[in-house]
Amino acid sequence: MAATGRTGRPNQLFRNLNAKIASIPMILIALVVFLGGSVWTVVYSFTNSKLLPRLNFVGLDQYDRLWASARWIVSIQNLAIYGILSLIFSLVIGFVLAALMDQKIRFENVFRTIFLYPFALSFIVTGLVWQWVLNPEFGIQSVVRSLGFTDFTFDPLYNPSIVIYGILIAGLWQGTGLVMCLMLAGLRGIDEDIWKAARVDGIPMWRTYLFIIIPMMRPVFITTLVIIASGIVKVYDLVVAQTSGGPGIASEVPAKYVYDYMFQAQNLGQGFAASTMMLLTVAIIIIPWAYLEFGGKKRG
Amino acid sequence: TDLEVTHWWTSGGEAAAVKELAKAFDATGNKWVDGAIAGSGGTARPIMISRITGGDPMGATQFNHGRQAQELVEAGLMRDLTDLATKEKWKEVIKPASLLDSCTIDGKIYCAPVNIHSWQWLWLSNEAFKKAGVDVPKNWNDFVAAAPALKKAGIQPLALGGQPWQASGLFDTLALSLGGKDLYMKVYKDKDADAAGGADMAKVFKAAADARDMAKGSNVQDWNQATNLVITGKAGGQIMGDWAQGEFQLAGQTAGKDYSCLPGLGLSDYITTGGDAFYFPLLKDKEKAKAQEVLASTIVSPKAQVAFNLKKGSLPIRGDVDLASANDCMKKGLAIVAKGNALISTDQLLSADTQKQKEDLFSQFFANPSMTADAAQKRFAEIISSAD
Amino acid sequence: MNTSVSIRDLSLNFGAVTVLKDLNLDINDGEFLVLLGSSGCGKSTLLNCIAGLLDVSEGQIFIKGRNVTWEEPKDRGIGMVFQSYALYPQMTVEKNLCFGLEVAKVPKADIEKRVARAAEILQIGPLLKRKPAALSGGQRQRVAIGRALVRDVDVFLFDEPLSNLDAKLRSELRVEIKRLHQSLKNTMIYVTHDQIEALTLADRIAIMKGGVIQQLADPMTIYNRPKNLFVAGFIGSPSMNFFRGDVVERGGRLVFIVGGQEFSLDGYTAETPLAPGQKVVLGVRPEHIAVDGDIAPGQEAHEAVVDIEEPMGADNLLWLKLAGQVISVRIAGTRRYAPGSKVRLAFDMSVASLFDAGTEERI
Amino acid sequence: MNTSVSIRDLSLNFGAVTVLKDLNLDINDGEFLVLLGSSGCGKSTLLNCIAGLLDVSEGQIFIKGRNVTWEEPKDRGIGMVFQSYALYPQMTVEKNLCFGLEVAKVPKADIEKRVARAAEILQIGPLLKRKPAALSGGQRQRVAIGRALVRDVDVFLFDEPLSNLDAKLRSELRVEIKRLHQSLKNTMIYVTHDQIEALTLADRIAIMKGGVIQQLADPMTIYNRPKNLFVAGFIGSPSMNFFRGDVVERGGRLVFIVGGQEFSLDGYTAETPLAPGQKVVLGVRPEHIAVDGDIAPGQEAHEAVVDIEEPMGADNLLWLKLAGQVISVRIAGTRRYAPGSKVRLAFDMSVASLFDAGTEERI
Amino acid sequence: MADHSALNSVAAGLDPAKSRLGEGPSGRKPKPILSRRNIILYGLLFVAAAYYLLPLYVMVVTSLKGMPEIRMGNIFSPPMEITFEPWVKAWAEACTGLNCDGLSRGFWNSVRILVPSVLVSIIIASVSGYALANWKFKGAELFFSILVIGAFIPYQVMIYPIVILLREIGIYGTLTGLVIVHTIFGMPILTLLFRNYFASLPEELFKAARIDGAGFWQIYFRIMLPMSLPIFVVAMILQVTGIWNDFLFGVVFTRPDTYPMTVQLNNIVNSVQGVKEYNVNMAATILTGAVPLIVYFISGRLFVRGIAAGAVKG
Ligand SMILES: Nc1ncnc2c1ncn2[C@@H]1O[C@H](COP(=O)(O)OP(=O)(O)OP(=O)(O)O)[C@@H](O)[C@H]1O
Ligand SMILES: Nc1ncnc2c1ncn2[C@@H]1O[C@H](COP(=O)(O)OP(=O)(O)OP(=O)(O)O)[C@@H](O)[C@H]1O
Ligand SMILES: [Mg+2]
Ligand SMILES: [Mg+2]
Repeated sequence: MAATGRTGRPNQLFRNLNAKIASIPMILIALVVFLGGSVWTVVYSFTNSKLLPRLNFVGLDQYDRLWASARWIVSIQNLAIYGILSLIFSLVIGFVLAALMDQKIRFENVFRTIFLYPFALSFIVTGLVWQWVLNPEFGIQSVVRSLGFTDFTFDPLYNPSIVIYGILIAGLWQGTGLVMCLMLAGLRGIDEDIWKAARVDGIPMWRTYLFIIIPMMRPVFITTLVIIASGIVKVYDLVVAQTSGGPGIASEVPAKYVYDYMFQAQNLGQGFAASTMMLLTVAIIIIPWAYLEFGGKKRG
Repeated sequence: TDLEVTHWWTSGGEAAAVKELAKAFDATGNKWVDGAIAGSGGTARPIMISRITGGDPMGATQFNHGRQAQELVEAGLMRDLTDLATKEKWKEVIKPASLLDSCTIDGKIYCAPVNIHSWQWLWLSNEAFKKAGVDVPKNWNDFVAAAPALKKAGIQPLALGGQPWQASGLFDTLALSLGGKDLYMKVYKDKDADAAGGADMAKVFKAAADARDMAKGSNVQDWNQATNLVITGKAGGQIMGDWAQGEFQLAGQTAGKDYSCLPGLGLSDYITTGGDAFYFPLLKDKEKAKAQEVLASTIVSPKAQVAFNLKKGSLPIRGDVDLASANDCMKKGLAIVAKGNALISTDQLLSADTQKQKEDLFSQFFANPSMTADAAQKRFAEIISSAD
Repeated sequence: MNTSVSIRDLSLNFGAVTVLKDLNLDINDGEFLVLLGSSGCGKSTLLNCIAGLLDVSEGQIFIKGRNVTWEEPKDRGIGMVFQSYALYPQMTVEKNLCFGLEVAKVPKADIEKRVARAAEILQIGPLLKRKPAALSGGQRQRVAIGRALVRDVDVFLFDEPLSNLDAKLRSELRVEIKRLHQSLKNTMIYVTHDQIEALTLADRIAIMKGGVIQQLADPMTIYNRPKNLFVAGFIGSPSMNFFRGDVVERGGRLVFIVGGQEFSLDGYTAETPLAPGQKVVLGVRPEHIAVDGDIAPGQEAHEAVVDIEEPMGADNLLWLKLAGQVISVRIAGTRRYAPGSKVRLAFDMSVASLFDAGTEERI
Repeated sequence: MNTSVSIRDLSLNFGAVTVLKDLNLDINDGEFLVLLGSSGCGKSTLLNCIAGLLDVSEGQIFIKGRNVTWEEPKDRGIGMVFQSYALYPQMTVEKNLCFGLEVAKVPKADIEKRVARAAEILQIGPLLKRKPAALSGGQRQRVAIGRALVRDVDVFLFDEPLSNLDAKLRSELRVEIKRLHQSLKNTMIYVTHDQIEALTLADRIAIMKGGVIQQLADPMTIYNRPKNLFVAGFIGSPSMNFFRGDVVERGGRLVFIVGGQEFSLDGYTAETPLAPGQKVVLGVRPEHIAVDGDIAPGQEAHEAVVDIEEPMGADNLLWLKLAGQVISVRIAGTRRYAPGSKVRLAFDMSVASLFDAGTEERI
Repeated sequence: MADHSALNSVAAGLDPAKSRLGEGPSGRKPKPILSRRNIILYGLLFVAAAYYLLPLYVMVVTSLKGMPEIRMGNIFSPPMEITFEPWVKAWAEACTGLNCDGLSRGFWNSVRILVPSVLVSIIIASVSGYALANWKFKGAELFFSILVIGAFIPYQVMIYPIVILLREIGIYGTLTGLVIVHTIFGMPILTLLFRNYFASLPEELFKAARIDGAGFWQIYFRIMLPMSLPIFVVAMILQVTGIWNDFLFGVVFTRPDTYPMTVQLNNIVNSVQGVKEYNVNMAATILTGAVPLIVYFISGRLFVRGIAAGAVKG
């Protein structure tokens, strides 16, 4: 056979050159901003940088101080409470709403819009509105009291021991619509034959949801979990708008700690140490997931 | 030339005062581009700093006196005003001298002070006490004693906003007014942890715990909302800096008649003098640089000083201006300053980092009745021992 | 024989669309009835009505003589097997089989017995601990059948159970289902659009089109004596060859003329009398056309040209040009013809079909 | 004859998995080659390598003598038709046909001419202005073929083009593709797992398993003389009947013994000499077993019991119990047997296959 | 049941010749509108809807009241006297410092920020997603994984490095800089969406186009884009709401004359002059939320569809 044409394997770098060129922004963002930025942050967390970053290493001092700080501990606890409850309630409420919506109801569009519209509003707006609704002098408490229940007390934003639940109420209000949407999409993706099979088997509806449908929606739950979780870690605006971390430090969260110490206390090193702790937590949760999702199984 | 000026003066009295500065500056043929950022210095400062370090500096910016801008200066990002200051003899006119000292780094002057603020004031609503049927207190102790009567009358004894710096400021005020000058200097200037944990300080903490009880139930966030409670007679009093004056004034109230003010909480003859100053980032644009100089000189000028400080309720930075139109309260303050009883404020003595930790501590302390004075004092001593 | 399932005047509309119309059907006890029709003709809809998964718009459904029109699926004594298997993916095979029984609070021992029996019948014993994802398509379908089996139902409903399987598995499972029916003797209603399945499995086939049953009869009748043109064309692969032509009298005998060629109708037994001049369609299946050597002596023969041939191993399919159209003829796989070669062929009129060109009904 | 496509030592790995291994294949100019194999054996992968849609791991590909191993798909002179049609849904049929030509900047007039020709060949003229969504499956596939046609390529690649169609359409389009090949005389490489398609369309069939070609030969050879047990079992529906037994000498002649029954091997022409004591597998196709009346006088016959029968219209498939196993036998559709009845049967050894039980290669 | 069958037999009696109907129920199973199932179902839905609507109601009602009425108490009671004063004030008169032009200025700034940011971020993310889904190359998944993990990094952590980065490039404080920042933080989730969506399109379509000779960009523009409306709608909605609602970047990366609406909102709400003007705050809040809300109301249906296509098929 006459060997005309190219014989050798061409340089791999130049195959699909266009694709690689088009991916440059993504690669730059991933490497320079996300990876570079994170590494930069971690490195500077070992320094005593104040207002401006300085490479003056002090070992683990910033971390020692961080973990000795009552506010950081409270922040972590709050994040844990808020995170766990927010996950549970978002998933439960989102799923229940989606299940209700999936019953071939009338006015589905109207209900869906109602559940989803808060998602269009920023946390700042959400925080302001709920601050208003939960205000004991004007809001729910005063209304209920004016109805004659004078002992009624509902002032989550002014009670340090339950303030985080006040924030949770607002957070759920804002976010469950999206969860419902995701769940609904997942429900609609389930083979209708499964429902029929369950009906023929005489399995009641709630059991079908619980034992058959929910396990089948695992991928949707995972996607949703990731989306909610990424929001939880970042929760900041909501707290700032609703309580500014108060009363006292009762509703502080890690992201706010980072921001306050970096900029208000002008102690970058401390802020970076706190960010590094957050990064570490996120990494511990996310990397195994990302590995399973994107690295482990090869797509066709 | 347009010059963008950033600051966080957005309450009623503050905005009115800023307007005077702007007017004065505009009169020089330049234009004041207002860059107000609402939500107190805590919100505004990060933005200002980001912009300066990010290479997009404004023409001038407000900072508190003291150490907030120190690193920016050290990094060579700020403009040196020494020439102007020498020309206009700032060293001589600006009183007390500590104000200019905190603008001075390595012998160079980097900021133009605008006003003097003192924290140690107790503002009282005359109407509230009338309603409660007690005399208007003459000092903090009277006030504490009157609290039950106020409560009975359905009046909040002490108004305190939720912002952390208010709690922290209240405590510092108690420390100076109840603990005295020496204790104040030992703790805040010398960072003496033993003093901070000592018996004298314990008394202050005890008083803070009382204040906490009196403040319970004031569900407001901003300082001026708290002031408003006093203005409207819903609260008996508020410990707040002299800037609260501006709010009373704006509400059309008269000192002595509608409200009373007690510098040093009526117990002590010392106040601290902190305040605001304008810093001028280094700009490339020659025109703007010139305008910066004009602004600096405008700020320090007697006319602007009078106009501004009357509106703001703070004291002017120069001793050579005539404040005939000042009201009772301001005059009390001026008298103390004139006596030389002005101390350096905590803003200048402590780093922002320490201040922040203090704020965290006291906002927690004031919001959380279950935190004992002892525990708070222990933590306070820790903060002071590691302060810089 | 008793009727097991009885459908009376059944109609079903989706909004304005009528999918089933005045449908009547009686299925005998133990019968294997196949619903056959092209996609969208309403087979699944009918099955779902019987199962109670769809509410009927009009009419009644009786199972074992009981009016079940408004009853819940689980109370109807039916089991159903779906094309997509519809196994519960996160449960083991065993759990899939038990789940319905557990919910119905059948005693444990009883459940075990039934599962064991089903596992034995379907030979899925070794798979019981696996999850559906770890099963092949055929195994999954067997489990799906098992799920119906354990419920001890009177009537089995199959909705294209084998469509998702490849040809080999399909023919294997077909045999198994047939065997299952022979041993269980349950009533089975089986939807498919695969005619091989229909022909091999059915006791009777109901051919549907547009929500109406076209013909209901046993496979051989359907195959050999289709009631109308639709049924004739639908059944058989390759399709029956159709010739549109006229009946003409030639010397006292009736012949069929198309494209100038004449075919004697002597062997044909008409159900309604034929008249000369009638426009008709003649249908002859590919295997009912004899070629060259197969032609019996004396049989009327015509000449045709080979267009293409399709060898299929056992058989060889010839596409011939005759009377201006292409027809298919099935011959043994060993006999080969080159395209363009000439062949002689003869129709076996005794098994041919004649339809009225207008009404398309069998004559 | 010239080779049109030539594959040399081709290997392809996905990560650690080797999908194709040292594959060699020469396809002649104008040949219709079918790649046949079960799911996942690497057929599509091979086709994608030829098309340039996958980078090979090792080896070379030549088309028309040119090494195209690293060329872009568009430069290889190939056209490809996919199982899912892969029509651009937002473009009209016409636009679908033109797209490749427009991209290649072919002059407008030329494009029109070529589209018109393709439309004529494939009879899709009236559909040109429609969008794919408005077409039936068969029409879509025709358009997909047209898209390859307009590009005037040397080699057509088909990846299971008919799998998504129903049985009827499938057989129609099969004939059309055959006709297309006869008129265009292009090289065509056709992937399928439907053996009927393979047998009817191919000039040669390559049977693949696990990325290796098992046998490459013309359909009749593959059908009648399968090279190994896999090919034998893979081709033919229902499958060839296999008997695992021994070769034994009886009176100087070799016979095959299974389950106590003896079958004379006289008629079998072995490729390698048979030896007594050898363990072998005997394979006989269902249509090579004569039943009752079909048995030639004097032919060796055995008795069997009918298990079930599957009437399929033209044929009737009998499942019989013989020598302890169930075998299938194909008889004419008109002959029926009740389950349980006894039949006599005889194997046609001249077309049977014998495999070594160990190597599974043909003997 | 009994009376139904009675009814049916009457109905059957009308046409005895045709009907073969037997005893018992016939025809459509009656479904009372007030069945227990419906009561529970709609009951739950209405309760949930009330929870979601309550804040909106409070916002609207409050924004239409005068301050005296608000001080009197009940936030839920409808306004006795409707006034649009707060709206006018919020839009055009509210003060921050010396600037008393309310939200109006911020609105146009927001638009100026929004349009390029949405366009650029969607373009870059969709091309990246397309490259990831269809033109796999070595390392692509690694970069993508980093990107996705990046979605979890609190913004605060990244602000400082980005300030430095933009300063080094010299675009800090410009619109370009802000657009880049929005693009960066929109990347992870958008790329994920686009990648999943493009991966869910039949791969054969892409192969067919390659055989037809179309290159990277031709396939993107002529084949993929026209098929991707739903996912573009989702991306558009997410970005419009995200960018419009952004506060942190708006405040850090702009200057006062280009402050977006959220920053103005924050300024207005936090510039308490005397008493908190809740009605103005609420009007400002509604005005600020209006743009994303309108986008949702208009394209919500496509949003759900796109979510199904892009997010759930992970
Ligand atoms: N829920 C529904 N709403 C509206 N029309 C429907 C619905 N379900 C089915 N149809 C219509 O009813 C007709 C019959 O559908 P059915 O599923 O019974 O067909 P089928 O014979 O089972 O077809 P296939 O062989 O494809 O399964 C179709 O035309 C279909 O479009
Ligand atoms: N992108 C991929 N990554 C990893 N493995 C793959 C990939 N594509 C295909 N495979 C594997 O390669 C093998 C061959 O796949 P291929 O698609 O060629 O099979 P096929 O013969 O075409 O099957 P089918 O008849 O189902 O189309 C399969 O085992 C498959 O799992
Ligand atoms: Mg169906
Ligand atoms: Mg394939």
